[in-house]
Amino acid sequence: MEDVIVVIGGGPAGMEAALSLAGRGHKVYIVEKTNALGGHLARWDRLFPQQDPAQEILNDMLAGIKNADDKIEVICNAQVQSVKKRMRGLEVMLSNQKMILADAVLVCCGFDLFRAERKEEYGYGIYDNVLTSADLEERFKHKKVLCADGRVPEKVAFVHCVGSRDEKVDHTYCSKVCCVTAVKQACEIKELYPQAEVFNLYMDLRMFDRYFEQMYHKAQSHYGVHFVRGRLSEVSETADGRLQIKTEDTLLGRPMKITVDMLVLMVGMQACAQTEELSEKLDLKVSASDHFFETKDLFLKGNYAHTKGIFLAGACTGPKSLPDTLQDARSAAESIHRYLTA
Amino acid sequence: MKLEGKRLIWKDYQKEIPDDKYFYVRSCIRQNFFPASEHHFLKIMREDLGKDVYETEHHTTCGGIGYHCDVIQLETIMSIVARQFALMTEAGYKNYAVSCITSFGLYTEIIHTWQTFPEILEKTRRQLKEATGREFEIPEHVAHASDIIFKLRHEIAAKAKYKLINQKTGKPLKVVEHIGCHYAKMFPHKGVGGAEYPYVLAGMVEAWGGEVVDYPERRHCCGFGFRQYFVKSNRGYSLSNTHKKFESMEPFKPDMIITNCPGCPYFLDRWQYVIAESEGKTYGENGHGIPVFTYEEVAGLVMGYDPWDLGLQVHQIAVEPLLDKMGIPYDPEAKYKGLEGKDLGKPELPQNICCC
Amino acid sequence: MKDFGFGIKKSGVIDLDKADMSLMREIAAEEPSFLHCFYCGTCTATCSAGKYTGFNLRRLQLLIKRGQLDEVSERISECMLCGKCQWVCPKGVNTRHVVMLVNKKLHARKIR
Amino acid sequence: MHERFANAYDPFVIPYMIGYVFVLAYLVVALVTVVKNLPMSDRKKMLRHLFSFKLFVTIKDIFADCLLHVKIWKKNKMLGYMHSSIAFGWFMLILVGHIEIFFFAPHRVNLPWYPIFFRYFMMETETSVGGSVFFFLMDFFLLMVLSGIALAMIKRIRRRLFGMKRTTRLKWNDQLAMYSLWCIFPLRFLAESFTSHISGGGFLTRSFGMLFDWFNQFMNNDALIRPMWWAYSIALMVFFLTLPWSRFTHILSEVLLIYMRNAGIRESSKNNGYAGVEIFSCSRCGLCLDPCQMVSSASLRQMASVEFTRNVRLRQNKQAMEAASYCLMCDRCVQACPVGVNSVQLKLNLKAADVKYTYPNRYDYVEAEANPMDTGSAWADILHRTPEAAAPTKKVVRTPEVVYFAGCMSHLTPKIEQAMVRIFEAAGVDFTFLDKDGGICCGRPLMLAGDRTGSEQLVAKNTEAILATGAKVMVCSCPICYKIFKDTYKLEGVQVLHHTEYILQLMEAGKITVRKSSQKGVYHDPCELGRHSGIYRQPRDILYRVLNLQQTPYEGKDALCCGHSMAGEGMPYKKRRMIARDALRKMTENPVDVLVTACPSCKRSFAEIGTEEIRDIAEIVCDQLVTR
Repeated sequence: MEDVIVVIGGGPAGMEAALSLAGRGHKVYIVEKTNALGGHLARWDRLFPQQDPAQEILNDMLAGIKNADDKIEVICNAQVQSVKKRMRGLEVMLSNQKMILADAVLVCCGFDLFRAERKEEYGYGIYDNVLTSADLEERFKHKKVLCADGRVPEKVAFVHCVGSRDEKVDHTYCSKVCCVTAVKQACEIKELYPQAEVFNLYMDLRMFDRYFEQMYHKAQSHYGVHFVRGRLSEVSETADGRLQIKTEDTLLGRPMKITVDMLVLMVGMQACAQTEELSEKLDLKVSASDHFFETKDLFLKGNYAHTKGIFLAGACTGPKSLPDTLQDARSAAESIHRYLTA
Repeated sequence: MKLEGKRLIWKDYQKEIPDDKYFYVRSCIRQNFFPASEHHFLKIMREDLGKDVYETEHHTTCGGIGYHCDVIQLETIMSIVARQFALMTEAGYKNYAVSCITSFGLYTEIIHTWQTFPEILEKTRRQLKEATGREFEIPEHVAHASDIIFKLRHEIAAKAKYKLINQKTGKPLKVVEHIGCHYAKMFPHKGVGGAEYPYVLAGMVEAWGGEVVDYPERRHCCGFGFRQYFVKSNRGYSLSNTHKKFESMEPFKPDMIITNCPGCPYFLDRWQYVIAESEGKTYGENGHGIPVFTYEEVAGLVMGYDPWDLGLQVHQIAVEPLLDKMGIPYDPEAKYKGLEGKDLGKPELPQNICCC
Repeated sequence: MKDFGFGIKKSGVIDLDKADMSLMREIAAEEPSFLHCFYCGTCTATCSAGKYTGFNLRRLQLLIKRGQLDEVSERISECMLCGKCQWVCPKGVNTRHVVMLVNKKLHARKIR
Repeated sequence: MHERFANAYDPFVIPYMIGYVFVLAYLVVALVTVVKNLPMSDRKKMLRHLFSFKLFVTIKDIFADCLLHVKIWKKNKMLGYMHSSIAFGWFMLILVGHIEIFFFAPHRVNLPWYPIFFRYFMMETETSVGGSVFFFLMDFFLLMVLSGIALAMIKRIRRRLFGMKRTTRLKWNDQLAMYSLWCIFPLRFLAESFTSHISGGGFLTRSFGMLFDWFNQFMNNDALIRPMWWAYSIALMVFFLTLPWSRFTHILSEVLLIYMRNAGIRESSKNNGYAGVEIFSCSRCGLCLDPCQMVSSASLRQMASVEFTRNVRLRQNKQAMEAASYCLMCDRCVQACPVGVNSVQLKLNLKAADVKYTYPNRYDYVEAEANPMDTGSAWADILHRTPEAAAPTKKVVRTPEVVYFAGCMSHLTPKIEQAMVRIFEAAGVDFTFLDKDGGICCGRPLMLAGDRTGSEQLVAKNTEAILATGAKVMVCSCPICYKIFKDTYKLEGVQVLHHTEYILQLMEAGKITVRKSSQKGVYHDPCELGRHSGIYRQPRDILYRVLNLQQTPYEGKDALCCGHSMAGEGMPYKKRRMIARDALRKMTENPVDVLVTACPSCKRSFAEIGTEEIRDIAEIVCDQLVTR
């Protein structure tokens, strides 16, 4: 008899884990709360570090799931209502009244983007030309990044660490992907509008992964992106609808102001809105420091929840890049397989 | 600019403002700088709006100037503040209305300290009792006087004779609002609209027909800064601050400035003269400055009070261009006449800035 | 004009809108490695001149990139061109060439 | 011999005459310009040389270098033959041609075109001995030139036959001049051949003429004779007219260069008239291309000296400046140049001319009058000086024998400094370490970048400090410093030694003893120590005593550059690294245990590349010290 696994969340982690589990002969149900698979990946245009089109990656995964339709069942527009322990396995009740008897549950509920409005002084939602990185990505999809009045932007500033490493919003952690995304998007702006001047306002540049440092180098040397070490303090609109931004050039120890046409806020990751609810229903532990789910440990049990039969993968256990998320998903599948065959 | 965005933020910074029964404390310096402002606050509140506002000649300074100049200890100041509250308690009031934002900030800070550290409150009670024999209650509501005008802005608008509208063009006047540092920057939730996009004055301007100018250095200090002004060798910093603000608002061509604080209108007004005389630069139309008002003065103008009764002749920057725009009649001959037509004498006119 | 005994002070704020970026562009065109600096400060730490004076090549390079040429023109002559900085630079910036170009170009603009 | 035409004239001489007059005028103008751009002392030298015995030496040199190209023969016989056959053959054609006139038509000596078109104007009606000798000689030298030109054509396609990996690429002006030069002699050959049934000819022209005679019977007689002479004349004109803008000016200016050099004129610190002659003397032979490591290792062909001189000549200042700022000034091209153009000095002068700023009291932040004896380090003392300490109460405790100046670069290779200190101590030498806690730069880097006044100011500061030590010997570890200390500093009473020289002295005096290790090593000559300062023997003498020294093809003057000289400030780091990597690879083609050098810069440069062990000679000696 095949084992049954319920995967909560149809983003990259959920899809990749499902594919991996199906490949091992298990029956997988993906429970997705929206009407389609893909998660944040579906909103993205191109992916760091080598500008791969997000859509292609997503399509490959979707095709994989379609090929494995005997093993993977996708249930969209559904959420987990309750999970009860049974003699053998777990009884998962969905919001559409469907009940699944599962041998294991994998939580892949991912992350939410930080709500940039919370940093009032950055003027998101108030000034027309303040965008988030996700908004910009949406515009890149259409190959057109224009100011609110239709002008081509001459000066664009990127603000790193918006909603990350910020005690004032209770996000003391680094979201890992914003630095490299900011560098990627800065280069993409220069590709689109070579005449534009681009400024990246960073606190530390965390170019930790493979090819990242090269991207940074290319941004500096090839694209001439200006890197300013300093955090944005405030934004205001000028008489002609541009944005005056203030920061300190901390490497010079002098305050600095620039008037830009467009300001992009690199919003970080935060635990998804369902975290609390899921933690109650599945008896999961949430970290007090970053509000993401806790795993049993960070090493050999990095995909195990504290409750038996429940596993975790992807950005619901802390910020992860897409490659890391996919690896984590495969590793979760391996953990589940071992658990089921033990 | 998306106004809805600001409204969303304003929603987060609502405070409860009672609309009646206030114990009122005046500012140390406003009576000299803008002598009719507090008078007209009381007059509008009592006579036009029929509110109960109590005032006693026994209240003193709150100690804020000494506090911000680092010359009086906080403990001493707490006793002074406690005495003010004792006066309120004795008069049977629970709502405390403050004319000065520095006082307002200080009261807020001290109440917050007492709430956080009850032992300090007890100590203050003891000290006040020992020193004066008085006892006090912490006010249920501390409102800045502008909070109250904000709360009553629509009532005032309903009774208004004039609007913040350019009578010649029919367009709303462009108004720079300046709330002052001590109003909300320390305790954003104690100010209407918070500190980033404060609404207290903006609400009045909106209600009375004007349009608020959001310019880049809006958040910046007026330049008063206590130590920066009081020590002459630092005064250049004070001036530079003000200069920075005017340079920033200049492209928006504001018709007027409305202010919240005792010091701000003074410095925004007088430093325009200093900038003009030392640098030759003016920011208003035709060599004029940008007229600066307290919110009480604006309320008074809107309500139809005589500009000279509102004390506008003591402003350095001439208010006449604005009166003309709003269509408010005035008697130029009466500008420097005091009570009962007493001649106040005409001031010497500056060289670079047009003051009449 | 009247003297009040005090006046508007020069702002310490770098106003990038008004900054003179031409020197940066010229140097980057002639010495592309000028753009590679990531401000680690190794050059400053090893600097022969920096032992005796406040000469700070990291800072000067950044000042050029922010268009603040006053301090650059005050200090650039202090370099002895010994080349230690070039040896230790992890990004392979041709620091000696940068210094020579700055000297030449500031002279050409009559700043020095 | 008889004249064919009484008027001794034909219109086809006009093109030639145009070129002839043009070249003469050009020569006069060029000579005047050169002399005008010379300092008075050099002008006097030129004049004096004309009346000295050394003139004969000059004539010999001109003959050997300009005509026979002896230096190129030494490099490659094919290449040597190619150059000398054209130059010498052509010279002999002119010479013998003029003698012919003296013999047969002395009254035509004043007609400049007569020797050029002699075979057209003169005919031999009967065979004479003199005639046939001349026919033979003229044909012989013509054949020589033709063979040279044939080789030149082959060289364009197969340059490896001539020992060259690379040759110059020609621009259109050079091409025009070269093709016209190539045309001159075949056309002359054809013209003379076609005319030979009338005028006679030698073994070459007559034989070919007979072939033509046979062919000619089918068509109108002699129709091709005058066109051929026209073509010959036009080719000459084109060559002369393009000469000033082509590389062939070297034919003329090299003569002047040899004359000037033998008159005792040398490169100066400014690019004056002599430099101009040098630049015009570059024949673009391309012999400097292969030795240039920018070209061979870093794909920077456009930076080679041959391109630099061309850019200077064509007043392409930007490109010339760029080449000057890239050049590492290793001197390998200067060694290779058959004409002796000192392109490194030309580049230095160009750089210096581009430095238009000077700063008064630029390095006054360094106080030089401190007493180095107090702490053992002059500059450390300055740093810790208090106003009281600066008072004139300071007293010299001792005067050391030796002052050691490690140099800025050595501070980045502290093992060299340590080794030297240990060697001093082992030898029991009383020394002071002048820049122990960091000193100031020697001034050579500024000089190499063209900032001469800056360099002078540093020289002054250091001179003061060195003299203040009272030491009679100064030892430095860095060849860059050594070069300027030796050449430029005026350190009276102080002997300046590089540590290779000094260590050898210690060894020879028996002050230190070493044992020989079995380590196999090769020695890399640093440019500043080797080619620039001529120190080749001492390091080898040392190394023979301490290790098993191997030979490489890159010894002495053929040594490679490490890529990291203090010149070349404009060269990107990656290119420097390519040069370093290539040099290291070449020198360690036969595996060794250690590569030894004597320069901190070379050491670092190679050490950054790979896994080979790179050490300074002082470190090796230090390791092998036998302590008593």
